[in-house]
Amino acid sequence: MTAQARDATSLTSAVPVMSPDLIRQVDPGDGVREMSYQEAIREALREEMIGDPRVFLMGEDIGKHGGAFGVTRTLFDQFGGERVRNTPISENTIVGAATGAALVGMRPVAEIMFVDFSGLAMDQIATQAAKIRFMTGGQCSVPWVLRMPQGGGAGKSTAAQHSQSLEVWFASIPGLKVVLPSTPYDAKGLMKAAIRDDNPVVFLEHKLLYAFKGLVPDGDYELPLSRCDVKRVGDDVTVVASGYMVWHAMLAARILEAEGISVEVVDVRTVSPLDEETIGASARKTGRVVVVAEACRSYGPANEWAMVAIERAHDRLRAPIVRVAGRDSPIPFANSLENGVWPSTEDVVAAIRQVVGSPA
Amino acid sequence: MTAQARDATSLTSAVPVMSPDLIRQVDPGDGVREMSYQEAIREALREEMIGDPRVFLMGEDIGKHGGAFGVTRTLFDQFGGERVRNTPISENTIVGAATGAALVGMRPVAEIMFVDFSGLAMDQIATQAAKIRFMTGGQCSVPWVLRMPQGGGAGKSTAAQHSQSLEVWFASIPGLKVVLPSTPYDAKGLMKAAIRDDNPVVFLEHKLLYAFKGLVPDGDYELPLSRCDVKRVGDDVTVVASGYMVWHAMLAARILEAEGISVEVVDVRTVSPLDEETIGASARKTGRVVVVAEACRSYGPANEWAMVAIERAHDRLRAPIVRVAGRDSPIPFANSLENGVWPSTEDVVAAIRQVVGSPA
Amino acid sequence: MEVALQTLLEMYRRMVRIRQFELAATNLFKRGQLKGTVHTYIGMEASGVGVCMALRTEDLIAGTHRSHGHNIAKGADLARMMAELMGKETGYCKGRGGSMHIAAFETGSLGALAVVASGIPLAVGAALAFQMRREDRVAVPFTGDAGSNTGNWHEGLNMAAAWKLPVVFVLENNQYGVSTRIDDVTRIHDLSLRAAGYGIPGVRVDGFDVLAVYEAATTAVARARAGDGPTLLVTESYRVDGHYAGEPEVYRDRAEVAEYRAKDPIARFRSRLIGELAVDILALDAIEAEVAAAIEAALAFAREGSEPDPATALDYIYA
Amino acid sequence: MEVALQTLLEMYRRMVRIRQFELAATNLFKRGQLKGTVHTYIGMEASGVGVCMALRTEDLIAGTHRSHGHNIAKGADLARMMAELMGKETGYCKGRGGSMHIAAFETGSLGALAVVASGIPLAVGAALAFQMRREDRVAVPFTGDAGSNTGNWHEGLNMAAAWKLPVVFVLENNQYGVSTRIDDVTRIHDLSLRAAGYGIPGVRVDGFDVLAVYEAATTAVARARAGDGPTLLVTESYRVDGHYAGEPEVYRDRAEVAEYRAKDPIARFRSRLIGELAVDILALDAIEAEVAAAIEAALAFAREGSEPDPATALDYIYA
Ligand SMILES: Cc1ncc(C[n+]2csc(CCOP(=O)(O)OP(=O)(O)O)c2C)c(N)n1
Ligand SMILES: Cc1ncc(C[n+]2csc(CCOP(=O)(O)OP(=O)(O)O)c2C)c(N)n1
Ligand SMILES: [Mg+2]
Ligand SMILES: [Mg+2]
Repeated sequence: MTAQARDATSLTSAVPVMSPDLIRQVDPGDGVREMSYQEAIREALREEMIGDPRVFLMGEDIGKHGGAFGVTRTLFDQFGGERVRNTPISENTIVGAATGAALVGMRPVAEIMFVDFSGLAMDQIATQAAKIRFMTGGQCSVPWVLRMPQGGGAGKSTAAQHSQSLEVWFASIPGLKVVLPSTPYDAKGLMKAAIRDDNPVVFLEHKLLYAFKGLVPDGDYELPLSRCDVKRVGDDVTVVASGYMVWHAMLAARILEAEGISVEVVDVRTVSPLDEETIGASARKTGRVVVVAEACRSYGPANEWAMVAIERAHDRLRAPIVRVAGRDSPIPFANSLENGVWPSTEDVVAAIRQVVGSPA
Repeated sequence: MTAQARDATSLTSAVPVMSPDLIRQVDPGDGVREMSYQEAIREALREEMIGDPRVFLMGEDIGKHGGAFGVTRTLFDQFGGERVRNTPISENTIVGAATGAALVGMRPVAEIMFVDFSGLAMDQIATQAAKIRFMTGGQCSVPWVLRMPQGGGAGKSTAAQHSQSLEVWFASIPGLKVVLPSTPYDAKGLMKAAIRDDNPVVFLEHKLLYAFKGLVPDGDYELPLSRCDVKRVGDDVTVVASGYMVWHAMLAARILEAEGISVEVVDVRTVSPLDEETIGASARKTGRVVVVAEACRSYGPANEWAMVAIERAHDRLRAPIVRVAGRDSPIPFANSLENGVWPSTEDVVAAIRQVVGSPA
Repeated sequence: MEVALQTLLEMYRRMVRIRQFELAATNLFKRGQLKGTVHTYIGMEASGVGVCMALRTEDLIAGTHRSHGHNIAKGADLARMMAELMGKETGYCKGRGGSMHIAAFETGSLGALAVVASGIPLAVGAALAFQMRREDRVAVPFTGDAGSNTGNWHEGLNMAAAWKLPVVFVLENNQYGVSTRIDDVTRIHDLSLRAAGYGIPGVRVDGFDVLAVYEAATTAVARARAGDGPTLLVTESYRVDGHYAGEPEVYRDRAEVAEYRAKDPIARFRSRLIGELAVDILALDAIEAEVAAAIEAALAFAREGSEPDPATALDYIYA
Repeated sequence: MEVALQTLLEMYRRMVRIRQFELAATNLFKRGQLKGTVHTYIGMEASGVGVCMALRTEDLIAGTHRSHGHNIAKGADLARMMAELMGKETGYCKGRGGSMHIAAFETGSLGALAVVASGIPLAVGAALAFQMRREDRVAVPFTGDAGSNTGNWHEGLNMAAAWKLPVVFVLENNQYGVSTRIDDVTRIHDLSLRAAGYGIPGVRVDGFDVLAVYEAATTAVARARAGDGPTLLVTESYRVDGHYAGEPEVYRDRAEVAEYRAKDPIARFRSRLIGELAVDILALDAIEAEVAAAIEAALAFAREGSEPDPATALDYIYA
């Protein structure tokens, strides 16, 4: 099941009808506020900067301007230009300088404005930062976070060089941790963990999620890197997804609930190193697996989740695994083409129906 | 089945006992010579340069020096420094300049000295060259070839920044073609096709194969890009592999022949776009699949081959697919560690035994 | 420098075409009739037009995220440009590219790439092809001030200089990269000084003065054609609009913007044409009317076109 | 510049240590006792030693593929260096790195990275940390002539200059990048001219003269410590060995090599020490003997060590 296969005129992928109560991770109450994914990231940055003088931010236009998506807005006013540092347009050097600062004990949070520009920085990300600790026999470590917005959709028409999902570039390189949160709660807790982690953490933020709201506790909490999160418990089929795709999965699950299909949703919120155990356990329980990723289908990240399910649950699988993924295409500008490029909720619904063997 | 799982002290991966007659693609005779993989590439470059004035080579030290592996040796003497052009150390610009020249009608063959340095050039490879044709609605095309040696093994100890297998970075980007030949015959025919192709073709050459010999016809022949090649016909199990791993697969097949296990070997010599049909057909025929890649296991290229086998042959699969892949680690320098980092023939043998259900 | 009347009028025409196009695009964008993003060239018209008027059709430019102006300066058709902004099949890029990737190959383009400075290597490679084929052509990549801090920029200037390629590197210093003043991310104020590091001439001109730009570009282009290698040409101007249409501009004073808006290169050229060069005011008014009509026609053409058929989604990925 | 006798002798010692280490390594490599590859620093000792003697232990260097010399100049232990070259657990990098990634953090290293110029951003980042923490420390990345054509190099100099970071960029012009003469890939001959593009001082010194390098480095380091920002320091030398041990050198005349070999920075320094500076010849002979013994001890130590235990294969991938 691929994006190609479905009616490209469907508008579902362009209309995020997801509401925050699809995913409820904390109960409302004292010390819990509703905030957006973007606010949650900002809050994590702010709290970590207050708590640890080693933490600082660097990236293009993250100062007064607040970054291309406003994530760092207000931080410049609070912390000043030394700790919220506008850089020249020098992606490889932004990352490399973060590495250098990290090697001498700082905890930089660097930003590349769009993940699409990481092609300029892959050397410092994958060939230097990921490997220095290993190559030097553990003489050093590289505790940085690299924030990069990725993904597309909703008719935004940011076209081929501002819309990609590239987690497979990073996840295929040992030595990096790769995070892709799907909710405000996860974003805050994972950002805190990422900053405190002693490894280089690639922190991917989905652009369409920035405005999504959810409940987030005040103050300090950390979520473990390298664990998947079961966002919904179910019995009949496991959907493994990450980032924005988790919302398609949750919505699909709700839709199919009415038909009596019980869907478990495993959120790969830490893409790498992968928590194989949680995926394996869920696959063993349900015996049916759908994997969903926004990235292009061929050689995409969802393949890994499928392989893990096979390796850990093959004797329990009752149906072949089905993948849902982006079209193998550069991202087009025109809405008529953009609409079909990414998976939609219907794609996920159809894939689930396929594995449970019920007709559409 | 992963490299980790086996006895890391095994030396098989370091000892290429493969002999040319393991793969026989042409019969000896007039107009057929034995030559190395490296010579075959050079012959293709030479013939294409003779036949087409638009073809030229650019890269670091490819002139008199002949490149890091001697592939272009003698070409400088024959064609001069204008068409065999030493560049500054400027990887992104080497690729981008090749794109610019290609856009105005040349057919550049650019070289990056080791695929590990492609991290510096991913922007021009994946974000520019791969997408320009699409982004401009077909106003142009980018007929270049980008040669990059990759891979490691045989106790060469080139360590973490000169040994990687990175095909997944390229294969996950639509718009690129990705080739990884396993034999001299394939290398020559695929190089000719790559140069004549109107798309950007990433041509990966396995360093350990440069010295491997095989029979190659004189003069002109082209092999299709985007087809897998069935290197060995068999009935019981399909091994899908590419590059150096094809030799492990062939050797494994020969070893298991004695036990009456008939192995089909599908060589993914064009990694992308993937010839799903051949993989699917072989999987349907044998009902058992092992996928083998040298790259790191997690989020590695072999996953795609496995997914295609599932999508195209799930109703015929009689055993879960098993993957064999490199260890999730930067490449270590010391032989004692390097030995275990890549798959060996024994790993492939063990994986085949696993899928056919026979005890080791 | 003696410039023919016809050339002067054509310069004026192209500048006005850019201005009117950008105003129309901004207007559409603000009314929600354009998707994506719009980076206008308003206030910088003299730079692109001065450079492109010094070029022939067969010379090539490489664009950026801010290339409506470059394309129009090089002679692109307004209707197909506008259709592209609207994502129509009738646009230059058949709706696949949009504002940030708009490029008219028929009028001499190597593409418009939105990754800052990534067009530099393309121009270097095209120039290499020209040199190898002994063609009398020049390649001209545009970048901004901020773009000159990228690795691509350095590698490209070095390679072109080493090989004496026919390139004119146009660095449009509009003083900002998004919100960041060039002076905050580069220690030198005169960016043309960088040419010394490559052994090529560095020239700095008033980017509000189309004739000054034209003259400097003509010299640089002649040098390139003569086989003497590249030039770095810095045009000093200002970005009077936000980085993109609707950008909040929290990083600068309105007074600063107003000061530079007053330097309007079109108004300035117009008074010079009328005052110093004795051009008939009616001729200029006629140009403005003609352009206004062309914009109307472009809008109509663009609206009329349809978006690409989803059945063609896989076209143009491979050749 | 007045230099204390003790300092002079330490310079001499470090240069001899580098030379002897490289000769021993080459010898091992040619006899097949080393895996991987060996890029020697022979003939360039004055550059690394002149620079590192101007540094304190807490100042940091960033290395390259050719960093045996840089490490020894900064004070690294010969035995752990040699053990690393042999891939032993007792090596600085526990056998994981080998010759191209050898780095002794305890003596002030940021790592040795084999991708040309990739150490530049590391040094810039470390210097940024020093500046933010108001630490009196300097970061010194080494690169070659060819390395100065990379995008990293430009981005790093620009960023450090813009922020006035305490960095001394040492560009070791040994005239070749592998087989390629710098003059064939760069139009300027005096690479220090590039400093003008960043608004920082560019200094060019004889890289065969350890005292000249030391003096220039001392000035640059003082400038950095004073908060006045980076300097580009070009040391002019030559690579007398092949690019790596055993490299065929088809691209240059033996006569050219012989001419430069005659400039041997150690022999030159020795005669100057004896002639001009009245150093006792016996003191120098003693140093040589001491180093020879240290090399023997290093070889023994390295041979004695064992390769990493395969059971530890997954160590150090994550912290
Ligand atoms: C490599 C890269 N980094 C960041 C961006 C995001 N971005 C788009 S335009 C821009 C500023 C460019 O400034 P300048 O080069 O001066 O051109 P101007 O916009 O002023 O015309 C930035 C940072 C990008 N497109 N590419
Ligand atoms: C980015 C990159 N490109 C190519 C190489 C291969 N390579 C290793 S050393 C070298 C030449 C470096 O020359 P230079 O910077 O002058 O240093 P030198 O070897 O002369 O000390 C090259 C091309 C590399 N390691 N990294
Ligand atoms: Mg600007
Ligand atoms: Mg050199």
